[in-house]
Amino acid sequence: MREKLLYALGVIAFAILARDIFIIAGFPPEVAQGNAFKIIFFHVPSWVAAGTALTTALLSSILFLVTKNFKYDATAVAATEVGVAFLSVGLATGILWARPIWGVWWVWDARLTSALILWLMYAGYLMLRHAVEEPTQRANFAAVFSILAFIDVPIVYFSIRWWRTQHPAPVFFSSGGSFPPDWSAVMGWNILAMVMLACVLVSVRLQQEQAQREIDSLRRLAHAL
Amino acid sequence: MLSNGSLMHWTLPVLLAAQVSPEDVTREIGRLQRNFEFLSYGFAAAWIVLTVYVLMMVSRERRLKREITGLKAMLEDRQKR
Amino acid sequence: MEFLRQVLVILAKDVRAELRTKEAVNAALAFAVMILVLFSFVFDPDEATTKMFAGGLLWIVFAFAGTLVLNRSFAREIPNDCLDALVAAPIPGSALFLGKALANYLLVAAVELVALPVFGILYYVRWYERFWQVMLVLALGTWGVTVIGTMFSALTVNIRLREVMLPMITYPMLTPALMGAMQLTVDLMNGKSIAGDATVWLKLLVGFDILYTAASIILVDIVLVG
Amino acid sequence: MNALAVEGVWKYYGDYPALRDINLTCEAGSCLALIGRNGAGKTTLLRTIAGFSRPMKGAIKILGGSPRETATRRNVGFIGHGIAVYDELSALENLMLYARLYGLTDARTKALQWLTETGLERVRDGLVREFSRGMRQRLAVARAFLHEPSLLLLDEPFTALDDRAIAVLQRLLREALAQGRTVVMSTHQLREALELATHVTMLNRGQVAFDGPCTPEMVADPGLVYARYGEG
Repeated sequence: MREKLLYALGVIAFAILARDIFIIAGFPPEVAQGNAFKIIFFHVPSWVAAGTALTTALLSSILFLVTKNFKYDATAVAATEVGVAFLSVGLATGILWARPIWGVWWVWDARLTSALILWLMYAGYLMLRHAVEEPTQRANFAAVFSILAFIDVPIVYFSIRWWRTQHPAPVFFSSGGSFPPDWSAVMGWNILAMVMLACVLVSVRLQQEQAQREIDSLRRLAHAL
Repeated sequence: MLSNGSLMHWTLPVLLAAQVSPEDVTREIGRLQRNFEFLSYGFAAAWIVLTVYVLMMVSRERRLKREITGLKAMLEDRQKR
Repeated sequence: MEFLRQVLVILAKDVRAELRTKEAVNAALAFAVMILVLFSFVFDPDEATTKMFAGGLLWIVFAFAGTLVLNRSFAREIPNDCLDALVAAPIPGSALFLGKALANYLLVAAVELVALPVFGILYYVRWYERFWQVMLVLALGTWGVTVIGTMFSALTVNIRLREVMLPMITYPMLTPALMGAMQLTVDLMNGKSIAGDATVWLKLLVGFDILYTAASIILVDIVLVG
Repeated sequence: MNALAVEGVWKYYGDYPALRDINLTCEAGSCLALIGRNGAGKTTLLRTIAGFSRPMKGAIKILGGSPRETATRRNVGFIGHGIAVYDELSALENLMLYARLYGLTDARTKALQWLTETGLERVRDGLVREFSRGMRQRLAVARAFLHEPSLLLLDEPFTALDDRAIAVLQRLLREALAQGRTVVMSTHQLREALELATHVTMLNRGQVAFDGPCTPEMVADPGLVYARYGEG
């Protein structure tokens, strides 16, 4: 029952995203940047989803350390993995936006660079988990790493901003693109759909994590017999 | 966020200074269509990344199910003996 | 007082054990010099532009060489199960951590102090002009590297592929500290002293060091005992 | 007050319970032999008592205090599978290191005294790296006894030791027991252990399968407990 509900929610989220593609394509090009500007409709929601997922990961890591309940450890790994997936979406869309607008695939601006470092850091989290065998140790280490990584997020962001203001950087455009009010509604829908999708993915991943733990205990049982 | 605009800064002044000829307009339209191309790339990228992740999940789901059934069968087998 | 004494006991033990074999220090030093030589083929040390990023290069060398020392830090405790005995001893985990971090700090700093003149000679950099400011940046940046590195050395000590994992998780988290240290070093080696806008980097380094020292001291017991 | 009280301790590795509801008590001056097959949870239990990891449920009281308290740890000695001394340091340096960690005031005297006790005084300045296996093990024994703990935890003390080290260890354990200190050891070498033991506890799949005083019957036939309770 619960699984069906989850899948239904996932399908709804995908449906909203798919419907919005056509609505977005129908919008007139943005005055300054043309159609490429509309990548924002996927870019921003994926960042919101990634941010939500990674904050969830931090909170569940702390909760794990406080309660030692493995439910929270599973939530932390599920949320981090989904967060990394959405970070990847954000990076990919960012790159594809930068190409027509800035003329290069990658710009070392504050947001893109800190996003990349964030991605590397949380990819490190997943690798660390992968390398630790013993479940209790793995959960403890991962939680500690998650906390240390989250502390770094604002520091990374601000330091890169300072760095770029002192260095020759690609030309920055100070004025924002124009954003008609009827676009905001679509943006809202897309954010909602992405976050919903993230939640569904986290729950599915959570179930898998539980299945993995069941497998581990079955293995140990088989080993003990 | 991608709210940074924009070509306003230089495209329009350039167009004005050049007394916008029809060729310029066609070129500009071409440019915007090119951007349309990148819009579709952007959407495609987002979908591809998500789809790949979902596919990874599905394959993991299958592997887990297979392992669980395998282990359970093995345990039953051992307990019978 | 008691805490300080325990920190010093651990510190003395680690430094003494390392100096008996000099495994990590020698490896780190050789590695540092080798990278400096190799990079001289990439960037012509003669050119003025090289001066613009020589400071950055220096920190890359320090971070890479430092990892070799840090890798050994907790790995040294593994062969005879010494970590168990240290965890069982009546000292707080934070004393153990600080002792080890300080020992690593001394060892990494020693490697750096040898590598620095070599760097100056090979790249024609007059690093000694603002000697004390360079030392300050070196001290702060190195502490950032060691405090994160020691923590992650404890995290990765028992796992597969330890040598690969440690740098992979250390460097991304270190980026702010390394950026600050690089920026300040580049400035200092181009004859500018730390003033005006550059102080923000000094503040960043100090903040980073304090924040991560505090976080590590709070969290290290979880890593050591579980 | 009991020297050691284990109260309903559970320990999980992931979902797998390595220890299930363990209850044990040890009076001061008694020697508990912990027996059981590989994977029965002996090492896990000893490590949990020693404070290397925390139990998930239940509590452990050593002389009334929890294992992670500093005061408690000062009173516990542990010998595990490894010798827990540094190859790069000399025998004397190793012992002085631990003496200082345990906050002993006369570190050097204490270290020298225990080097004599274990017959290592002649090689006190030799690096452990150059020691023979037996010498290393005697040093490990000296390391564990150095701070005169009132509770000694030994994980398989007799399996890896050579004859001389076993003789030293047995003498020291007898002395310790005579002084009213408590010993808990896990063991495969039943005969050596049962000669010292006053109590025997058998673990089976993380549960206590047998718990009782050590009888002359058991010493005469070390396989007895296994035969009677082992496969239950």
